[in-house]
Amino acid sequence: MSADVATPARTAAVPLVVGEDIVVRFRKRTVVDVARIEIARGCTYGLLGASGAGKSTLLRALGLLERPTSGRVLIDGVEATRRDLTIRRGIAAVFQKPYLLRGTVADNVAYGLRLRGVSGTERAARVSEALERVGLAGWQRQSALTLSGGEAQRVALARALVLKPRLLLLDEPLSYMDPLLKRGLTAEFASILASENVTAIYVTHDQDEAAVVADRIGVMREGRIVAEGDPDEVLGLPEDEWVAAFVGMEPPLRGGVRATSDGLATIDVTGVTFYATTTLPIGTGVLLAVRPEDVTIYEAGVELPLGSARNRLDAVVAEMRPGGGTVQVVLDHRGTRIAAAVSRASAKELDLKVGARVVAVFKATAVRVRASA
Amino acid sequence: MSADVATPARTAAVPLVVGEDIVVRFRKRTVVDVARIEIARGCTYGLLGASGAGKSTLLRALGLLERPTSGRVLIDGVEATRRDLTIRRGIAAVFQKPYLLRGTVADNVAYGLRLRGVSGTERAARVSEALERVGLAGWQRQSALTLSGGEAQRVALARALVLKPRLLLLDEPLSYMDPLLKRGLTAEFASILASENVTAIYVTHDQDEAAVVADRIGVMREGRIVAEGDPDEVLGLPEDEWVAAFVGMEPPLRGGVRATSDGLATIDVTGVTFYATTTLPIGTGVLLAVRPEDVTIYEAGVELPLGSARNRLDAVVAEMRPGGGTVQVVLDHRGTRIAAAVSRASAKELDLKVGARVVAVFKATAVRVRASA
Amino acid sequence: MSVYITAIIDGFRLLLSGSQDVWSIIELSLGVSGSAILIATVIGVPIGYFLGMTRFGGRWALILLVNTAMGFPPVVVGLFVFMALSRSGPLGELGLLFTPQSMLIAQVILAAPLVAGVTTAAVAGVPRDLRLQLRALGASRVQEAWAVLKESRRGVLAAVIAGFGGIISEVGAVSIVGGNIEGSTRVMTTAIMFHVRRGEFGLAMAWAMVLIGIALVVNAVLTGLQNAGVRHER
Amino acid sequence: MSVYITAIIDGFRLLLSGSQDVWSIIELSLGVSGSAILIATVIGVPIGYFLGMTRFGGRWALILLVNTAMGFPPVVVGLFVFMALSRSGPLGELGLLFTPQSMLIAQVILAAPLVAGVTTAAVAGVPRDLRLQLRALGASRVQEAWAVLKESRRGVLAAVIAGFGGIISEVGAVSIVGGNIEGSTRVMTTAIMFHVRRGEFGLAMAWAMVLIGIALVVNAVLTGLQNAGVRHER
Repeated sequence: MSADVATPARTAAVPLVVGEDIVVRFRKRTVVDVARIEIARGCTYGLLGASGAGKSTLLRALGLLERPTSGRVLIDGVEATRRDLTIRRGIAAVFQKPYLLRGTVADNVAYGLRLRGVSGTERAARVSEALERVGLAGWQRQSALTLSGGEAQRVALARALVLKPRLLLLDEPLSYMDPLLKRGLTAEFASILASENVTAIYVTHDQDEAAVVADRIGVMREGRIVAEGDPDEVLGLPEDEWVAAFVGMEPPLRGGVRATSDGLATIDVTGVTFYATTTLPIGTGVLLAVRPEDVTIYEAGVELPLGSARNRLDAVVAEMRPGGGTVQVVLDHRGTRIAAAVSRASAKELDLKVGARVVAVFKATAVRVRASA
Repeated sequence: MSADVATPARTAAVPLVVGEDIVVRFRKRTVVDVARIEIARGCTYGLLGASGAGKSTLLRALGLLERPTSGRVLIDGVEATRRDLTIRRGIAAVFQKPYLLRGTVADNVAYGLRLRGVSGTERAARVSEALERVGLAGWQRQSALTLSGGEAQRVALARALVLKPRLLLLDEPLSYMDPLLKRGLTAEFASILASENVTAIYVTHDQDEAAVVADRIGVMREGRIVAEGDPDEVLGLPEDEWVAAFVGMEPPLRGGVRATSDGLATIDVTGVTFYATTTLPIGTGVLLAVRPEDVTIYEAGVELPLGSARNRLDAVVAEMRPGGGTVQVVLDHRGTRIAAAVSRASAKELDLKVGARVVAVFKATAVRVRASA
Repeated sequence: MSVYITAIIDGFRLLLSGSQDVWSIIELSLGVSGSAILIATVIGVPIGYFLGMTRFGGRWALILLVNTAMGFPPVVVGLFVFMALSRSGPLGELGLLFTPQSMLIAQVILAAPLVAGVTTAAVAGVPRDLRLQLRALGASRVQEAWAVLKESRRGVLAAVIAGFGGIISEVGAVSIVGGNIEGSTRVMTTAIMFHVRRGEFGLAMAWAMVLIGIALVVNAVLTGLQNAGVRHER
Repeated sequence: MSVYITAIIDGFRLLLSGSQDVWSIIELSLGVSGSAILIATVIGVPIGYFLGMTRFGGRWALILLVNTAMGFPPVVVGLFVFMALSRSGPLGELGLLFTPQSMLIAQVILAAPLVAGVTTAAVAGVPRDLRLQLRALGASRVQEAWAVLKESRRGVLAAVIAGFGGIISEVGAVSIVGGNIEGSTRVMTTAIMFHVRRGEFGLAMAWAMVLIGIALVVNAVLTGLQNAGVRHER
């Protein structure tokens, strides 16, 4: 997402942050147990998981805010702890609550600079620049305690950005916001993070937020990272059944590549044929999945429109899970299950109900495929 | 949603709850100012709005938990206040936090029955029945303090349902839950509310939750109800611009019915033609909107598939708002704007970006139309 | 340090000897302060509950009054009670001055505001949403009040125990109104003052050890009550 | 009620007459207790900060010790200080018994644990997340400590003020170690006891009014500190 200005060599060399064998215990309970985690330079790493999964605890360990029970954190390849003030001063954070201090907006944004002994004139210039970046240009003299929640969180972001941190920690920075505000701020934060070219760890329990913000996603469950990869991979083809449920999908299907031609593969899943765009060779065992948003449903027996949608599957509606604007329809074809997201209007028009016979249609490009282990 | 067993006459006669001129002020600030609100028997009324909109305050006033600064609440057509214990005992509530008391699950569920002096044997029978209904059959002797968040909130629901309330108040009962748990419990709560045939007021800031649970939705903003109606109406064709943004849509378009035939109307919107299924007569001024989920995007100039999608609109991508699995694409056709929800895979394949020329396709049945005032 | 060791040994010896004098003074102390805290509880808890739970016009004035009474110097309370009970005072005819009853009165006046004040805070600390939940389950006003009081019982208990610890250790008021008369109004604190002045450290130490014991128990109970904080989250 | 009215009028007359006797006793009270609370603050705040902020093995034992010291009956503190300063005591050679210095020592011992204990609570009450936020903005340990202390300044101030109100009203310890010697160690509380006993209500009332005034100010300041609670939400 962000264009890294570092040379490829340096980028390839060492990730900015590496956590090794990070274990955190509270009162004998293991809260975090992660063998290895790497945060690449210029990348926003999304730590996704339910509350209590250990996301924030891992974040605090990686950000040198709290010492883990055991394990080590390498910043730039060098082991670092809470005591290394110089290294720590390259790290800044935004938490759930903005925790603004009494005083003006400028006082708050300048706080970290003052801790570092930055001179008054430089402070003023950098504060003004940071406020501009978060869309609060000219707000310097406003009292911090009169701000709305969204404004306060922007000030908190400015307070972190003004330090030009090498690593930015974001711990559910938007979870207290209303949906409307949150939607706007998520996009805004994502664009700021991308343009700042900062390395960031972004903790959230909201997969939509993670999808928008992160370049890479790690899913945590009970202290462990149970899935990791590109957002498309993790959210589009989760291997783990629990992760699949967490991101709102059916578990992935297992099959084998039967034929290939021109990048289009024919994949056999227990007798059912799927078409997918992949260069995996014939005979490869694969996992595959289709995002519900990519599946369209038609009445059984209807004359299907022409088009590039290669996959057509006769199926029976096994389950209907109403969501907001869409209904998640689980389809079953002799035991092979995929889900489709159907708008409420379509569901009504098609008179969808459990047991109804339908045709599911989706493109070959929508089928995500990965060689199985 | 719920099948009302009352005779139509009684149902039509008086709504179960009526609030008239409800005003609530805290320290001179007007928190609620609602001229009239009616909750029909057997219906789940969803109060939707941002935090601080006054939803919970209105709920507490209608539920006789707190006296409004002015205005009256009629239950069954009779004015009632906090002092009318008999009427109040026909009302039960579930709040954000379960607030379970020390003791077993059974102690907690039985609490309201004990307050009413219900005998021990009847208590036990009703507690067991209520626990079964919330999926916790046999959990009676478990300590209430050892439950998980989801279990505790089910107990709180059982504690309310066991009282067989005429009116059930639900104040963001799922807002502390994780997305995964929340998705499951929303559907569960909706089906329990529907099968219980209870009248309910359900406060939430989450439109998806409201869409799943409610038979009728009122949107609150700054103490006022700014939109009210069926979920399809409110979430599918919001008149108010703010409400439209709140439910994630573009503002509705204004047009006029130019021709009709067989229930299919041709509607003119500043020179652009829309096809919609409506029986409104020729000449009617209308508001119309299309849910983003119902709009499909194709490359400009591509041969379009056959099908029932009547509406085809050449447009330019004006804005892209990445969401979780989908991207919200705002399309512009000479100033007429509609939004489309496109899956991330499609957006990538179509190489969508601001300024790209595309064709938007949607069915006549997906166009929601209402006569404008 | 030998002065301390000698005194402590003497003190233990006196306590263990079962000397009538030493134990009758302890008995009187416990009796007067125990009765006083009971009466103060009966007076203070309802007042505190009322102040903590209800909203009315003069509420803040009343809370200020209770707080002021809590902060009143005990010698001043002693002075006022003494004046009331003195021959020329409004209650002089009762002839209570220099009797255990006069000490009881002074201690009730000292402890009741404390009990009321802490009860107010404890009751006001019960989350509003919990009260709403009780109300929404059909609790009548009396049932709601009872449940709130049950929820805040730790705070109330803490107030009662702290109050007891305070008045049994107090010396200004009881010595003024009691007069430290041997065999009648000499309690542990006044006895300590009396014997220290005469250099009888063993006797003073005997009562000091009992007082320290009471202070330790009070402190332990208060710490326990704080740590086992009420959980409303579930 | 006439006994009160007469005493109050007499008290006012004495205070306003500028009688050297009355005001010198008030001066001594304020001087001793003021110095004592200053010293207690210097001792107590760092201890309290240390106990509230850091986590180490014996921490709970130390907190228990401070709490126990807070709950110590003043007469017992008076007894211990008296024994230390008495001719046969370890510090007897200093000849401090029955001097203002002896009262100062007793009051420091009474107030320091209170200041330390309340500071501990105040410092521990600063939200952990706020400390994390300070740390995450690059605060060094010293900068973090300073910011935490600034955030909890209300609690610390409350401890200091409450401590002052407590020791200036206290009579047991000062009368034991000071001895209530006119012109030397007679403070307001011991003077009240002395004059009440002799039926000189006007004199007693003069100091009582000053003490009440101090109690009112202390109470008002404490209430003010509580109501203007720190807001961390934003």
